[in-house]
Amino acid sequence: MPLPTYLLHLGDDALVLGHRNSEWCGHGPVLEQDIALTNIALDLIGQARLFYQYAATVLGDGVTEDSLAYLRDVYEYRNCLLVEQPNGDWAHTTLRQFFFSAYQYELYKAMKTSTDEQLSAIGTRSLKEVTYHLRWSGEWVVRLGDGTEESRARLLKALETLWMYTGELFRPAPYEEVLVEAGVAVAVDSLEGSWMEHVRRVLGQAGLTVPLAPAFQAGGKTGAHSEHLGYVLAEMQFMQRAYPGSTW
Amino acid sequence: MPLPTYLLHLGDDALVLGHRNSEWCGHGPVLEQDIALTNIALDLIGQARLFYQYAATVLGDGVTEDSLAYLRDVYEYRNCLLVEQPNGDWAHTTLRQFFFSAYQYELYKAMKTSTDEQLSAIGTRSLKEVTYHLRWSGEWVVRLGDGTEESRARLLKALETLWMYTGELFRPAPYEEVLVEAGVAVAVDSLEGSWMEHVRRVLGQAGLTVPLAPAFQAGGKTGAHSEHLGYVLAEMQFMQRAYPGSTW
Amino acid sequence: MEERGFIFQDKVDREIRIEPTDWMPEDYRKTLIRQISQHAHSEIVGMLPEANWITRAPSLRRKAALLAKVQDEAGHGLYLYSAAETLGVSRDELYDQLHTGKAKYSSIFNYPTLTWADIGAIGWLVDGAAIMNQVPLCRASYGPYARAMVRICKEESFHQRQGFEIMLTLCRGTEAQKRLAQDALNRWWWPTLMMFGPRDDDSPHSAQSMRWRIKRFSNDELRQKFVDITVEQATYLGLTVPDRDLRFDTETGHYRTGEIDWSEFKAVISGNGPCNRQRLEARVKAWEDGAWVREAAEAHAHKLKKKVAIA
Amino acid sequence: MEERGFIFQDKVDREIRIEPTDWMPEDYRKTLIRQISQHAHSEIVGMLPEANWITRAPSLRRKAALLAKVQDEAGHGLYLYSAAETLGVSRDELYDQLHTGKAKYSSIFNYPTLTWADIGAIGWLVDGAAIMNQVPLCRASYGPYARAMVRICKEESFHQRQGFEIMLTLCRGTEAQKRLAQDALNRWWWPTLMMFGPRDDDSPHSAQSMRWRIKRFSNDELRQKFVDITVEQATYLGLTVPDRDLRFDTETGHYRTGEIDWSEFKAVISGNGPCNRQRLEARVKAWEDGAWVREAAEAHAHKLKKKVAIA
Repeated sequence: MPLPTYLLHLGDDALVLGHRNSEWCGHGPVLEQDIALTNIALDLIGQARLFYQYAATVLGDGVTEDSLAYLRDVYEYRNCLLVEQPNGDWAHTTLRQFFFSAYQYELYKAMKTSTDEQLSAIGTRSLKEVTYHLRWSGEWVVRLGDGTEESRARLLKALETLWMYTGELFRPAPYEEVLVEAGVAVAVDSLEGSWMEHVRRVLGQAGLTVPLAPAFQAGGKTGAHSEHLGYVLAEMQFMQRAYPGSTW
Repeated sequence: MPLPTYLLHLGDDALVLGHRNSEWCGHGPVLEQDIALTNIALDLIGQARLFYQYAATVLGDGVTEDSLAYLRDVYEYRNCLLVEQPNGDWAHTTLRQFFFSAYQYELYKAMKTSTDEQLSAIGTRSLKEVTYHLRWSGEWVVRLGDGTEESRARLLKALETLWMYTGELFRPAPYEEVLVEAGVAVAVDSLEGSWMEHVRRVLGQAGLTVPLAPAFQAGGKTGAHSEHLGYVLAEMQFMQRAYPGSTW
Repeated sequence: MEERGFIFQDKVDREIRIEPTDWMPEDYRKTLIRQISQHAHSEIVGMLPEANWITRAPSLRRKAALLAKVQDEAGHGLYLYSAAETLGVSRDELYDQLHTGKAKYSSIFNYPTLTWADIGAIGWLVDGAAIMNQVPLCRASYGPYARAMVRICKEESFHQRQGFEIMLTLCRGTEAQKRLAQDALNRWWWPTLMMFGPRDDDSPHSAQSMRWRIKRFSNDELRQKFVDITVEQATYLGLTVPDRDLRFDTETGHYRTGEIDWSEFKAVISGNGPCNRQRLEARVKAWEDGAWVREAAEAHAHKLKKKVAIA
Repeated sequence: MEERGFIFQDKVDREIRIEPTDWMPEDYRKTLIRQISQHAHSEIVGMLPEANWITRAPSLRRKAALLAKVQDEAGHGLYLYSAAETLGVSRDELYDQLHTGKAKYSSIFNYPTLTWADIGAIGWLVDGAAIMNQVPLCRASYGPYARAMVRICKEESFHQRQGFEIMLTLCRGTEAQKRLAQDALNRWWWPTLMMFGPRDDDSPHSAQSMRWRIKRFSNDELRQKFVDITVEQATYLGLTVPDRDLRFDTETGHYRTGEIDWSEFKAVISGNGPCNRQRLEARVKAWEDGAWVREAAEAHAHKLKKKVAIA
């Protein structure tokens, strides 16, 4: 069933990045930024819930947002590899957020015109949040690129590490291709141009250029993840796995 | 039931330290030492299995070594706090091993004379392994204390961090006290003198002195753990929790 | 006492707020800085035990609520640091006092969160005790402090209800969930009672703070109030308060608890609690790891300013 | 060819072992160093994907077996580095080549282990393929290499049986376990076939290595042998080999596979596999983090020696 799989893909992307960001909570470099990143984590988890709730109604049969989040193993997760990468330092975290928010910005803008009303509504609602995420993370990219020698070196390292994961964002998975024809899913390959333009502009302001290296990593969207996701899930799912069938 | 609880305590100590040591596997500073520490991890996990298997026969009712290891939550674990502390650097890991092996050495020596034949047999068998662990870890303590300025500083930091967890080793829990009277359990308070003598000698060879600070941390033996153990269990128990009732 | 001293105390007595530009006694200022900054530090350090369960919250709804709660605490920290700053001390100075161990924070946060039920217990008990302590501070004589407390108390009571609801859900749940709830109460009960501070006959600073209206009830009064409410809530939940000597005194209409283990209180206060070292290290690490980020932000802001000046 | 060259080749042809002190052609030495060190590095890097599941092994018995297995691989690394050292290269030089990316290791270890079934699949498929490659090396012309391979092959075939048994347990288990097993086969099948190297018509070094008896079968021969055995094992397990073109050729008695995606092979070899960066970083980090440990050990040994000399 392509629709629920697509919804899981969208929800998993948001949940896993929300999880990664939430790992910073209480450990940020500045109190105000701790709050800002927690806010983004909250928005992303909120978006994940919308997609899971929708998927649950489609799937029926007692499926809930929580059974979807907590009772699937790693090979059943459909998030892209970018969002599951470890946080690294502040440069890694903000650059990852920038790459992903720039993608989500285009995604949700296009989703607003989906023939699926619920997706269209989620797109409209989430676009507002993502507009803020994109501004916030873009500002950090510029700040770190333009700041000190150290911050620039760290940002460069983050760029070198993360760039290879950006290509997957624009490679449609089979379940997307089917739904694109039906006007339901966003054709992610059509977003790459605007994304690249935005990225080029912000990296430019940060004094960096878009890497020439191929952005070749892929697989997460069809369940072939990096080794990091398993640890994320072991931690995230512990309670639901250890106390099955409970109400929380 | 004091006997199974005591057996769980002994097994949990060995399993959790074995787990911590196994985290080093593939990441050691020298290939030969990677192998040596993996060996110690293997021995400890082997000891844990002996205690759990014995506990399983006492408890009956379908309990197995694996249900004991994988299906208890953090407040049901009875290991001391020392063994669940994070690995830190090589100085932390080897000093923690030294403190614990020096304790296990005395423990198993005394256990050989337990009126419980199975405990006596486990004590005899495990003492040989621990004799090697104690020598290996003691040699590392001396090597790091006597080595370079950096290694000495790191060892001192480890000593300052870990010392406070050593007192718990010698505080009997209620389930131990009952069994000591019956001649089954080892009276751990009676081991402290020999332990301290050994520790003083080796720290002396390393050019360090026994700290004056109180070794006040306690609670693990009665289920009040540090925040670290929950993460250990979430990771360790994932498969058994996610795929309940399976044969592996 | 000189005249401005009389005027100051007269204002305090008539419940007129003291504002940053008003004259105030040096000791009043110092006491306030100490109290407000301790409170601010408590909010920041207090994020850690709860943040420990964000990634493991048992449902998405609870996860979002917990994230929002910890975020609120960061916000409380901000309000309070700002209030302290109006007294002429910078946030960096206050951080420095925290990181070097000179400043204290509530010792309750030196206890670990072991299970999800601890998140319920913290909301129910710790936030409950905090509210007891804090509601009177909404009328504190120092304006910025009192106003910060009004906002904080509103959010805290929301957190407290949320915590109680987590406990209620556990207690209405499976046997295993009830065990988690009881285990959490067992571990948090006594440390929470200690949150109200030493017994009145062992609490030297109180009289002056009462005169300055930055304290309005004694430690024992507040503790008693907390016990009276909380014991009944525990009964409602079906949990057993871990105190064999606990009994209802029909004469006074109050619950009498057994003796608090003050040696534990002193040990934790003086650095030997279960997590003192861990908490401080976490804060120091966040601060030190963030140094290059703050420097970069400053350098960038400086460059921007120069560009604007040139243009 | 000069005389000692003839003598050398004659020995090789007569299956007499070449030993470290014997004369040997410089190219033979270089080829051996490259081949043995690549193999040693593969053992060491190969520890990482499997070590990734030690802390999550689903039973204590499996956990102990996996720990022992990864430890064996470290041991294989040691044998092989020692064999390489007899050719006049130090372990530190070889490490340096690995850490700087100059030396290669088997590209199979650039794939991630996602589930427990991958541990079974690695044992069954990867160790199975390794044995196909390695058994002939037990008769390699260079003595120390051949002797190391004898020990290694014995342990590898134990590992291979263990891996197959993990798969068998999964396939005889629940539906969810079977799904794990099939998913693992889907991901590991093609990369394992690539372990035998390029097709014969695209494998330039082979002829010389055959003449030197450090290679005895062509890549395609070994690959075919592996496919023939493994397809039948997959059938026994009840798993489907992820190759729609796979068919049994009744004329030749061999299984014919579909076309291998050599572009993936080249990408992984040249650094763009799923885990190349991660694997190398893990090794470099272990080495760099261990620098102070090795220095301390050396300093202590040096002091001890001085003490002994004085006494």
